Amino acid sequence: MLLEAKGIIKTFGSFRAVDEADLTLQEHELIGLIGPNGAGKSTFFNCLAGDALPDGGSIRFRDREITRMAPHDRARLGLARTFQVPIVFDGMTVRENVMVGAFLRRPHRHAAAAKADEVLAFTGLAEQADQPVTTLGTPGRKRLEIARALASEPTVLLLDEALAGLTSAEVETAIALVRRIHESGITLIVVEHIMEVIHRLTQRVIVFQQGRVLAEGSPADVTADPRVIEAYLGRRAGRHRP
Amino acid sequence: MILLQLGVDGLLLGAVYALFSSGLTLIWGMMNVVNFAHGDFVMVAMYVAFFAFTLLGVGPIVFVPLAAITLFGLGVLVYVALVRHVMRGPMLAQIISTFGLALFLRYAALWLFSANFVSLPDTLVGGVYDLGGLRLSASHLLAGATALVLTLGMHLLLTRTDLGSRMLAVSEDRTAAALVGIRPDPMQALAWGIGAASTGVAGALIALFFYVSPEVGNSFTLLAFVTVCLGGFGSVPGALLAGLAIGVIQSISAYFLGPATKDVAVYALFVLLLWVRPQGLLGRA
Amino acid sequence: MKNFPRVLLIAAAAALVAAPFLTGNPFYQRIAALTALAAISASAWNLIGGYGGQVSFGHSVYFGIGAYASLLAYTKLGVPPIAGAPLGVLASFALSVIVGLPSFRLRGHYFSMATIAIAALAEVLVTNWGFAGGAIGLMGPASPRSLADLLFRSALPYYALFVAVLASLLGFTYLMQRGRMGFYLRALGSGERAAESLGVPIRRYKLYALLVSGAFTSLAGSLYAVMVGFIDPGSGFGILVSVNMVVMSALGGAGTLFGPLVGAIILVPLEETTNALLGGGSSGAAYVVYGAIIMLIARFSPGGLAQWWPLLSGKGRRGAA
Amino acid sequence: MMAITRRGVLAIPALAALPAAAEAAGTVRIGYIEPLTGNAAAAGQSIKAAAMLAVDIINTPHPDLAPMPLAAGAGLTRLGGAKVDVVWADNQGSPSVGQSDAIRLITQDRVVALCGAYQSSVTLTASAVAERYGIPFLTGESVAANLTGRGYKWFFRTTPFGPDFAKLYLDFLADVAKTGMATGKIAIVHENTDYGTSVASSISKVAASRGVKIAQTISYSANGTDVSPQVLQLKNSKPDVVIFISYTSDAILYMKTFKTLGYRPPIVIGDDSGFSDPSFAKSVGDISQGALDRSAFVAGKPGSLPYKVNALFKQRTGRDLDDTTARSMQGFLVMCDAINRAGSTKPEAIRQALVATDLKADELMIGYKGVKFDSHGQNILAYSLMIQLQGKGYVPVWPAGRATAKLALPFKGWT
Repeated sequence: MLLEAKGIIKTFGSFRAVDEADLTLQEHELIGLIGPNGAGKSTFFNCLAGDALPDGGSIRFRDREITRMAPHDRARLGLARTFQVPIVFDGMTVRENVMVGAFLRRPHRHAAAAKADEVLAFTGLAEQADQPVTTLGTPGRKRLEIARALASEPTVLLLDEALAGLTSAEVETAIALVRRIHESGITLIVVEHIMEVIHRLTQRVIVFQQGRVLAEGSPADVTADPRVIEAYLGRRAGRHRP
Repeated sequence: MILLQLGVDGLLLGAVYALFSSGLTLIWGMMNVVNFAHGDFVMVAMYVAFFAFTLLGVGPIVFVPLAAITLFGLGVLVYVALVRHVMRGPMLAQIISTFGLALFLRYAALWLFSANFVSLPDTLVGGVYDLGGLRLSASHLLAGATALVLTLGMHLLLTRTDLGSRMLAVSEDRTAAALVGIRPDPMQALAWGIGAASTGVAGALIALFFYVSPEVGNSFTLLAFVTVCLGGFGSVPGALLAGLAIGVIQSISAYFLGPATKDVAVYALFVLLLWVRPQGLLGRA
Repeated sequence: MKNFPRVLLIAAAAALVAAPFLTGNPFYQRIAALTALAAISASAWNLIGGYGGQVSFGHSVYFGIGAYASLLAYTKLGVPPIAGAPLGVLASFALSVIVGLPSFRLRGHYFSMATIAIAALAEVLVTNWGFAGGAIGLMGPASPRSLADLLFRSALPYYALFVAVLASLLGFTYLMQRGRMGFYLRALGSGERAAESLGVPIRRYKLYALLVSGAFTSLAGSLYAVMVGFIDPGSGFGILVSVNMVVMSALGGAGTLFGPLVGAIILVPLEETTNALLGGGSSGAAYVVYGAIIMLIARFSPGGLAQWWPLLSGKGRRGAA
Repeated sequence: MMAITRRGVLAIPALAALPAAAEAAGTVRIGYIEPLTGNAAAAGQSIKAAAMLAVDIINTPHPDLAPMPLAAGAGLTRLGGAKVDVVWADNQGSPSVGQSDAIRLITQDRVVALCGAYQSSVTLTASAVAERYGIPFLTGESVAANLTGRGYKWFFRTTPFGPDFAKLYLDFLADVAKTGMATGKIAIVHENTDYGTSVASSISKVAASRGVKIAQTISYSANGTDVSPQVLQLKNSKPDVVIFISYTSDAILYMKTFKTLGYRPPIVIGDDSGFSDPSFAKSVGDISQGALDRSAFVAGKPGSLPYKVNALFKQRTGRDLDDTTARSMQGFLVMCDAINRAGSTKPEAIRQALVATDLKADELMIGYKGVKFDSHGQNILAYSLMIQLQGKGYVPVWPAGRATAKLALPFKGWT
């Protein structure tokens, strides 16, 4: 078992955003986390990454208790993430952004720069390496976040809606990139709400609804599950009614 | 008797703190920007009152609204010309922009009006009421009452009116508000205008019993920070309660522990509060 | 030929450093010394305020600590004022840990507000602290007892001393900027959450930066007290002391190697000469101009002059590898 | 920086030629350092106006001011009628800027002597520069006790300072006590910067040496927003005498709060500064009737020297001379007189002339008993009198010999 979360609870005031959710992740898996907006998947994701501290439950990573560990310590252990809205370091070039990630395991400047160039080539950003990061558009920024996370040489990579807001052509390249990352031996958790992407990408899917795990299984099984259909369609239908 | 007098003095003083802090907390709550020039806005309003009286010979009935209008204009101008452009910029630019404004206003006033202390004649609103030994000055009472009315009015504006809910919508999510047809820029300019206008009212009323000088805003800026922090950033009723509390704390500690300790007490309280509860004492997490 | 501008720059810099020795005019020599001194504190501020993005308006506290340390050492222990400088540096370390560390929880505006309040608090406390001369302040030696008192009629010895300190600070900054610490500081300055997710221990790096920044600011305070021979709460802890550091850094370019130095080279002589030329016909005009400069920078060029002249950042060639 | 440096290089030959040129033109340059900007700018500007008047008095004939040295003739008579020229420097209230000013005035403008610098802290650092360069420095206005007693050779002070004021107040109160009024319980209320702190401690020291106990000392910050707790403290302890050492803003605030809280101490003494500021009488004069103040300057009777000088000042500025301005102006006049007596612009000659100064009361535009320096450079004949706010302005009320109005006690405040 690489990563295991048990009975995670996170409340905001009287509202339980995550209500006793569980997750297990094996080495070399690529799993999806889906659910309608407000289902608690992002909050759950933040609990895994360390940006939010759960009010109950426990998280173990590579046989270590990390429930209350700071994000930077999780990163050192090999848990990297990206953000739904990319946070790039203004005032730095693309390469320098990636070097920040690379410095985690390579304290020396030249080694970090070499690692950054390697990752930039891998993610297809080599041409923009010397540009100020402010020149990148949204797809570029999302890609840069992935590159930065990869430069920290993680075991597990958590992608938060890395494909949201992209055109269909951009989605294709992004899917290809995620696949290549997986093939290079990195375990991935992908949060998405586009069912189709999850379908094509993942081996296993966990469906969230109202802070709980509603269903779990292969993409085909899950999409056939009537409860999942209701959760998605029912909500969508409800939204159209005034 | 002394305690009662101290308490009442503290409350009246605190009402004044609340009065000039409510504008700051409004601007803050609306757009998460601190106006480091806040005390200097108060100073500008005080000069408006002073010159309206000395040059035009008008009393508070005229110069209080006049100060409000002037400061409304100043607030909108500052938003349109400065804050709008730096709001989404680097943090350094956001912070130093209003700080630069503070220096600019303060020393421009020094340049134009000289460092001389001036004050409105004591007789303008000069009565003193004696309630069985408890003495209250009319000008303080006027400022205190206005503080109550103004904070209540601002609170109602934000919570009970359409305009208020539009402003709040912009503050919560600019893009979403724009999607439902609220143009964010005019709303935020309006928030600056209203915040500054209430500061204008405060300044003009304070001028009734306080001296006016270019450096006078300095003490107000820090006090407004403390008040806003204690009351919860962005909360108008919170600012009122906090202002009253600080007034009483200052008044009583100055009497029993000596005047030097009163600033120490308030600043130290502020720093500790920030450390322990950065969202403010009455603010939500 | 590619290196031509660089060679030119180095030559110009050397000329600049040497110029005060050549003029023979005591007033210009003093301006040079004051410029170097201002550049030390602005460059020190730049470590945490520029690179680290933590906009402190409370660095006057460090400056005051250094200045008081040297004159307290003189008045209480009878040693030359400069001997108090190490004590000031030690005190600055303590301050960074005790006051700085808890303040690092605060972000953006909140941090700046806390620093303003801390500086105001320090000023009030020192004003009421009889041991340190209270509001009256402390005096240095009236006339030199030995060379160690560092009392000179000419400003040149001070200038040389200040330039040496400045050079070591800029040397440190240069190395830091190229290495992991520089990257981490710039990263946490522009996106704390992202930096943290990449394994940057935020509070620890902020503390590192503050320790160095505070120590050098304290040293600048000590040097000031040695040269001026007097300190009082206003000139040690006053808000304008901090303002000068912020303005110079922001003008030249916060978070760049030479930005604060360039800011100091522009502003100090400007202020001194306008003061000399106008002889005070300009009530407060200097700070009106300061305020306007700050607003213009914030509005049009948040990167300061360095935004227009990348060489200032000290990187020379583009790219980092 | 480059441009300035280049200018500096070019400036050397020009500067070297300067003193000769200056003497040829027949002018003597004196540096004057004052706070022309910043918090104390009002005082600095007023001093500047007075000093410019003094320059006019010296440089052009004023026979009607006859007993005053240098008034009757034109220029410095012993220097071949050379004109006096003042080079102004703004200290911005900062000790460091004051130091820069002194260096610039001495090395750049080649002044032969320095005057100033209002704030005691600035006078301290600026005079240290003068000492290092061997240029005479005279302050007519800074009163901190630590200025004299540094063992300086080149520093002189014409104004009375802390201990003098303390003696004045205690002598005055002892005199009042003879009329049967209680004066035993004294409270000192002082602002907490160098001015308030040093004067308060002088009063306490002198009082202790005479066996008078100070019942209460309240120290406060002048930029505070509210003084009613302090007034309540006073109201509660009921002192016979309250001595204020305050700046303008806080003095105004105290008087307003007295009225609000209905408190009238029997005797109110303000130590110059805030109480002497023209804006004090203008804004709270009508609620501070009977407040006492010290002053070395009183315009006095028509025809007297102070009266005439005051008239000239009023003609120029529309204001009466206040105490601080007059003291500074007198200091400057003493310096000019010494340069004239020296008959030379050599620093050492001027210093010796200063040491030998012996001016009589009738040669002064101010109420000192004369000007004569002790070994520390302090004027031992400096003197002040007590004045009282009666009606629109202050009138001298003590000592009897110099009073023009009757002392009216207790403090009336408002009606």
